[in-house]
Amino acid sequence: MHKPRMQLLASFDIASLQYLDESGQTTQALPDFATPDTLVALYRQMTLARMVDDRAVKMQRTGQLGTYPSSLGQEAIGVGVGAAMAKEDIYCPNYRETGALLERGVRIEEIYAIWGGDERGQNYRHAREDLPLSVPIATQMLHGAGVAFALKYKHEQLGEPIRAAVTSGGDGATSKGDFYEAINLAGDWKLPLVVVINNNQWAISLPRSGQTACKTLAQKAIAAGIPSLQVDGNDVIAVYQAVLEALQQAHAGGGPSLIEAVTYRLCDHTTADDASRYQPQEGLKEAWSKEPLRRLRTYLEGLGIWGDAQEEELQRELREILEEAVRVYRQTPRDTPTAIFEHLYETLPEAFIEQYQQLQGDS
Amino acid sequence: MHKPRMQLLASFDIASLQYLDESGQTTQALPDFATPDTLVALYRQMTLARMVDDRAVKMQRTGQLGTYPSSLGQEAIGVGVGAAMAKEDIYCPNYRETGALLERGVRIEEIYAIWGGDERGQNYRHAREDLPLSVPIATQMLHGAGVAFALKYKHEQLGEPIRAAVTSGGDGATSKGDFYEAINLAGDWKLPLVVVINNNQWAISLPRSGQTACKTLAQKAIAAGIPSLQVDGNDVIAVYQAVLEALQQAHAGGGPSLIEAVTYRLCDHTTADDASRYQPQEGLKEAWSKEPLRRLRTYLEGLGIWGDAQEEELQRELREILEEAVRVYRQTPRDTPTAIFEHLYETLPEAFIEQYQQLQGDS
Amino acid sequence: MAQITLVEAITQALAFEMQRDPKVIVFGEDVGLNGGVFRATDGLQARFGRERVLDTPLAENMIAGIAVGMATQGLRPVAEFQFMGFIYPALDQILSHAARYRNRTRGRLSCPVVYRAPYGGGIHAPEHHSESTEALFAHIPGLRLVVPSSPARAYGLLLAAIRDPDPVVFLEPKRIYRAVRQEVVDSGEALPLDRAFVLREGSDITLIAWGASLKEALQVAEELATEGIEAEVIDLATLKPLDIHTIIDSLEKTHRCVLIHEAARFCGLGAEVASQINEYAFDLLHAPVQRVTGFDTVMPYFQLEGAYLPGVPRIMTAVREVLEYASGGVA
Amino acid sequence: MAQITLVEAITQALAFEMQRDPKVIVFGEDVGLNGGVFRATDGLQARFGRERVLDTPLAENMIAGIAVGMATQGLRPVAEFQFMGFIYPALDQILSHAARYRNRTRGRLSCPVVYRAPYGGGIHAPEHHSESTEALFAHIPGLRLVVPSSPARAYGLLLAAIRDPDPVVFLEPKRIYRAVRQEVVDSGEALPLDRAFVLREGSDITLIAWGASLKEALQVAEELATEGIEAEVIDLATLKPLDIHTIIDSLEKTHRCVLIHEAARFCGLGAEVASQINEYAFDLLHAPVQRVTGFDTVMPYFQLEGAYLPGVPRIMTAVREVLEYASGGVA
Ligand SMILES: Cc1ncc(C[n+]2csc(CCOP(=O)(O)OP(=O)(O)O)c2C)c(N)n1
Ligand SMILES: Cc1ncc(C[n+]2csc(CCOP(=O)(O)OP(=O)(O)O)c2C)c(N)n1
Ligand SMILES: [Mg+2]
Ligand SMILES: [Mg+2]
Repeated sequence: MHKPRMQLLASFDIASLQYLDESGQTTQALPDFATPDTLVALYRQMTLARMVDDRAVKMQRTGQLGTYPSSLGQEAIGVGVGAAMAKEDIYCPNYRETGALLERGVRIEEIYAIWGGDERGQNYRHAREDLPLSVPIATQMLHGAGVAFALKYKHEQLGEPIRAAVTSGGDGATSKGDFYEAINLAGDWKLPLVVVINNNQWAISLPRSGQTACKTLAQKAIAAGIPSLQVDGNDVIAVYQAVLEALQQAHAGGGPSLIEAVTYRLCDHTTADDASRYQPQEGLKEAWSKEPLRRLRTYLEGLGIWGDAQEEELQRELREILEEAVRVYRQTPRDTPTAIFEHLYETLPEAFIEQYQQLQGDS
Repeated sequence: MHKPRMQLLASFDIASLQYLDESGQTTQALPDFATPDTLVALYRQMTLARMVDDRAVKMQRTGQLGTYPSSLGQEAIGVGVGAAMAKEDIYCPNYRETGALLERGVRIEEIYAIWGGDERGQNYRHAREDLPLSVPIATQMLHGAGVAFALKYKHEQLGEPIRAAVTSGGDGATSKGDFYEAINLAGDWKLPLVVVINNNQWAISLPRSGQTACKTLAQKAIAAGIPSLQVDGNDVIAVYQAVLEALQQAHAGGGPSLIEAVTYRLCDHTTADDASRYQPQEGLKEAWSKEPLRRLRTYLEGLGIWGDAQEEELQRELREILEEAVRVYRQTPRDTPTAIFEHLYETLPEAFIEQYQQLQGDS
Repeated sequence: MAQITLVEAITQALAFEMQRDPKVIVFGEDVGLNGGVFRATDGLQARFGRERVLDTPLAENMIAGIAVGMATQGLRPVAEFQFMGFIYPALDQILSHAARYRNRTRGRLSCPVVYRAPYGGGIHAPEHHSESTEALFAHIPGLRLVVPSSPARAYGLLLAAIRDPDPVVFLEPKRIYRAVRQEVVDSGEALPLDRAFVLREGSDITLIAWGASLKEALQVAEELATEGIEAEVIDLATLKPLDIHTIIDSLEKTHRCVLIHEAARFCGLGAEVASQINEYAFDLLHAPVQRVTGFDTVMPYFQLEGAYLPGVPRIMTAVREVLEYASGGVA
Repeated sequence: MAQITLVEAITQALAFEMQRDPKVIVFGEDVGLNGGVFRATDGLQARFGRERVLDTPLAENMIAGIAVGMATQGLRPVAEFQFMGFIYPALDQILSHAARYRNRTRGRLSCPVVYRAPYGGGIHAPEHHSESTEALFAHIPGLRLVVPSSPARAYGLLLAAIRDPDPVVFLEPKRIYRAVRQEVVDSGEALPLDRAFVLREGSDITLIAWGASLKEALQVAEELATEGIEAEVIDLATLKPLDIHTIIDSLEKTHRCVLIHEAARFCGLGAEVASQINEYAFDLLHAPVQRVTGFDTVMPYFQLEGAYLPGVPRIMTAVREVLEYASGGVA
C-alpha cells in the first residue's frame, strides 16, 4: 500500500511542573519567592479556605445557606493563583476558588451572602474591580479576554499602569466553545491574560477522561498558538510559580498563557450533589493521599518551623475570623424586595416604575 | 533567577502532504488511485466547478442570481473531498464547495436555485441524505458530528452498513466555538468524522494571520486529541489521498481526523464583496501561480494524455452541460407563496391555518 | 399501580419510548450514571446501555447541534439541558437549524429532536438556575413548545414530543417535579401537542397558566370558590402551537381573563395570548385581560425570588380587579 | 451641509463619539480596513487606528463576551454583528451577563456596551441574512433595545446608546440603510432612549411601527390621506423601554390601531404593544388592535420574501378592517 511522505511543519511539547511531591519532599530547588514566611502564609490561607468551605457545607446542611460548591482538596490552586496575582491585576473567576477570593480580599461573609442567595455579596468591599463569580461555565473566560484587552488598552492608549487579567475554570469548561474562543482571541491579540484550569478530574459526574480525548488539558493551548504547561495542582509552590511566570510574561507584553493545574475534587460537586453515585471509592482514597495541605505542612515541619503548637494557634486564630464572618453573615438583614429593580439600570426607566411601585406596595 | 525544571508529558508533530507542486511536477510517487483516468476525471470536475462558479458570478452581475460565493482557485479541495467520499458517506458542507457538491451528485441547477433564492434547490434529487448548505459559520461541523454519531449508531446498534461523515469549513470557521466543540466531541466519542478546513487565507477581509496566532490550522486538532495534517489544497491528489486515508480510518472505527487544505481565494468573498478594498495585489498574483487546475493540466500534458484537443473537447462538453443546467434553472417557475408554510412542519398545526389561508388569498 | 411524580413520569415516558423505538437516544450532561441532576434519566443507562444514554462533554451548543445531525439521519434524539439557564448557547442551533431543516430542504430532511430542560424558579437555587424564558422559544417558527404540569400530562406529552416528526422544546417545571404523585398508566399513550387542558371548569373568570404556576392558579380558584366565584383554569400545556379555541370557548362563558406566568412580563408569552384574545374575542371581553407575571427584572438570587414570582396574593388582586372592572368608555 | 444616508449617519455618530471619548472602541468582523460589509465603520480604522477599530476572529459569542469584560473595566465597546442572523451565539452573553452585571454586583460593575447589528429583510440576501428577531432581545430584562428609522434618528439614538450607562442592542434596518438622504448636523446631540416619535399626526387611526416598516406605514398613511382618512404614524424607535404614553395619547384621538412588524407574529413585539394598549386603553378602543406582521414561518429564501413581509396591501386591508369595525358585543 502507498505510504505518503510527509514534511514536518511544526512540533509542540507539553511539560509539567512540581516542587513538592505528595510526601512533602521537594523534587527540585524551590523558587525564590518560597521563603518560610511566604510558605507559612500560603499554608495559612489554604487552611482558611478549607475552613470556610467546610463551614459553608455545614451551614447548607442546616438550611442557613443555599447550594454551595466546596473547593475541598483544591485549595492550592485558588490560593496559589490569588497569591501570585498583583493587587492591580483583575481576577475573572468561575465559582469554585475560595482560596483565590480570600487572597483577593473578598470577605468571607460576602462569599456566604452570594451562596445565601443575596446579590449584595458580589458587591465586594475590596477587590472592587474584580469580576463577580460566574456560574455559566466558561463564559467568564471571554470576560477575562475582554478585561485583558481593556487593561492593555488603558495602559497603551491611556497611559494607565501595566496590569493583567487572570481567569479560572474547570476541566469541564475546556469543552465549551467559550474557552476556546477566549484563548484563540487572547493569542491573536496578544492579550495579557492568564487562563488557569482547575482540573479536579470531575465535571459533576463526568470524569476528566469523558470530557475529551486529549492526553492533557494543557495541550489545548496549542490550538490557540499560546504557551501552556501542566502543574501539580496540589503543590501550591508550583501553582504560584507558574502563575507568577505567566503574569510576568503578560505584564511584559508577551501575551497570554494557559496553566492546567491537576488536582482532585475531594467533595461532592456541590451540596446538591451526591458523588457516591458515580465516584469510585479507590480514586478518592488515592486522591486524599495527594491533597495539598498535608504535604505543605509536612514540608514546613521538615524545616522545623511548624508543629502542633503552631497548628493549634493557627486553627484558633482562623476559627475566630470565621466565627466573626458567620456572625456578620447571619445578622445581615435581607435586602428589601425593591432592590430587584434598583440596580437593573443606572436609572430605572419610566416604563418600569409602575412595576416598581407595585412591588413597594406588595412588600 | 530561578529556572524551573519541567517534565515532558507529551509531544505533537504537524506534517504536510503534497504530490504535485505548483509547476505540475510530482514531489513523490503518486498514490495508487492516481491512475491517468482518475486524474483526468478529477481535472474534468475541477474544470466544471470553475465553469459553474464563473457562470454563477456572471448571472449575479446580470440580476439572474443572488449573492454567490465562488470557489475560484479552491476547486481541488471540493473535488478532492467529493471524489474520495463513498456514495454512502454523508457530506455536511458549508457554502463554498462547488466541486464537492458536483461530485456528490448535486445538480448545477439546484446550486443555482439555492443562490437564486429558492429553497427547492436544497431538495436534491440525488445525494438525498447529504445535509444542505450551511450559512452560519461552523454550525455544520456540529451537524457533522451528530451525523457521524448516527452512522456509527446505526451501524453498531441497528446493523446498517459502515459509513462516515465529512464536514467542511473555512479558515474563519476554526475560530468559532462550534468547530472546537465538534472536534472535541468527535475525539471523545471516536466518531467517524472527517473535518476538512478550506484555508483560503481569507475570511472575507480578515487574512488568515488575523484569525489566530497558530502557525497551522491543523494543529488545532491537538486540542481535541485527534490526528491531523496539512495538505497542499491546490493539489487535488494530496487532498484526495488525505481524505481517503481519513475516511479509511473512520470506516475502520479509528475515529475522526482533521485536514487543513491550504489554498487561496482567487475571487471576491462573494459577489457582494469587493476584495480590492483589502487584498494586496502581490498576494493574489503569487496565488494565481499556484492554482490547482493548471498544475494538474501540466502534469497530464507531461503524461502525454492531455493537450489542446482534449481541452477543447472537454470545454465543449462541459459548456453544453452548463447551458442545459442554466436553461433548467431559468425556466423553473417560482415556487408558490404558500410553500413558505407547507414544509414548516410535517403537518401544519391548526393554529397557523388562518395565516396560510390569508397567504393563499393574498397571492 | 404506583403513584409517581412528574419527574418520574418523565423517566417512565423516556423508558417506554426507548423500549419501543431503538432510534430513540438520550444524551446530555450527567444523564448517564448519575441519572441527571434531577434524576429524570435515572436508571436509563443501566437499562439501555451507554450507547443509547450518553454523557456529553460540557457544551450546550454542541448538544443542540449534534442532535440536529442525528435527527437528519433518522434517529430520535432526546437531549437534556441541565437547567434552562444554560440553554442559551443552544439557541442558535435550535433557531437556525433544528426549526428550519424541514423547510430549508423542502421536506427532504427533517429534525425530530426533543430538547428537554428543567425550568422555573422557586427552589432556592443559585443564580441562572431559575430561568423561565419560554417566550424566546415561542417566537421561533417551526418549533413546538410544551410544558407539562402534572405527572400524567408529563408522560403523555413527552411521548408525543418524542414521536413528533418535528423539533420540540420540552420544558419541565422543576418546582413541581415532586410536588404531587399521581397514578400514570404506562400504556404508551400520547397526548395531543396542540391542545390546552381545562383543569377546572367555571363561569366567572378564566385563569390561564402553564407549568408550575398552575399550582397558584388552582389555589386561587379554590379560594374564589369559597366566595362563590367559579374560576375556569386552563393549562396551555402546548405553548406553541397555541390552542386559542379552548381559550375562546372559555371566554364565551366567563368574559374575563387573567394570565399568569413566571417569566418577565415584557414580551412574555402572556402578551401573545392576551393579543390573540383581544383579536379573536374583543367583543366577549368585559374587562381587559390582565397579566400577572414575573417582574421585568432579572430573576433575583433566591432570597428575593419570592418577591419576583407571581404568587397567590398578586393573582388574587388581579382577579378582583378584573371581576370588578366596569367599562368606562365603550358602552 | 451634506445629505447623508442612515448608514452614513451611523458612521458619523461612531466617529463623533470616538473623537469625543477615547474609551469608545469599535470591533467586529470586517469592521476595520473593509469598513464593515455595509460600510458602517468605513474610514474609522484609518482615522482612529487599529488599536481602536479592530477586526475580530470569527466568533459572535466571543464578540459579545469580550465586550462585557471590556465594559466592566470602563471602556465603551461598540460591537458589530455582521447580520442579525448571526447574533444568536451571542445571546447567552447578552442575556446572562451584559444585561445582569450591574444588578448582579449591586452597581459595583456595569456594562455600557452597544451591540449593533443590521437587521430585517427585503434586500434579496441569502439565507439567515434577513432576520428580524428583535422580540428575543425585548424579553431580556436589563437591556435597552433601539431601532432607528431615519438618518437623523440613527445619529441621535446611536450617540445616546453609546453614552448610556447600560447595555443597548441597536438594530439597524438595512433595507433603508441607503433609502433616503437627510441633513444631519454633526453636533453630537443625542436623542432620548425612552421616547417614541410621532412621524405624522392624524386623528382617525394610529399606525405603529419601527425600522424599515415605517416606510410602508407612511405610504399607507399617504394613501389614506387621499381618501380623507388621517393616520397618525408612530415610530417606536426605542422598543425597550417602551413609550406607552405616546401611544395612549394617540389612541385618545384615534381609538383605533394597527401594529406593523416584519418579525414573525407569534410572541413578536407587536403582542406586547397590543397587550399594553389593551391594559392601559381598553376603554378607548373602538376596535381590536390588529397586527400586520411577518408570518409565523421561517423567513423564506428571497424569491418568496415578498410574500412573507407585511407590505402595503396587507397593512391596508388591516386598516380598513379596523376602521370598519363595529363592536358586536359590549355595547
Ligand atoms: C453552561 C453551563 N452548563 C451547565 C452548567 C451546570 N454545571 C455546573 S458545574 C458543572 C460542571 C463543571 O465542571 P468543571 O468545569 O470541571 O468545574 P468544577 O465544577 O469541577 O470545578 C455543570 C455541568 C453550568 N453551570 N453552566
Ligand atoms: C456565524 C456567522 N458569522 C458571520 C457570517 C458572515 N460571513 C459569511 S462568510 C464569512 C467569512 C468566512 O470565512 P471562512 O470561514 O474562512 O470561509 P470562506 O468564506 O473563506 O470560505 C463571514 C464572516 C456567517 N455566515 N456566519
Ligand atoms: Mg472539574
Ligand atoms: Mg476563508
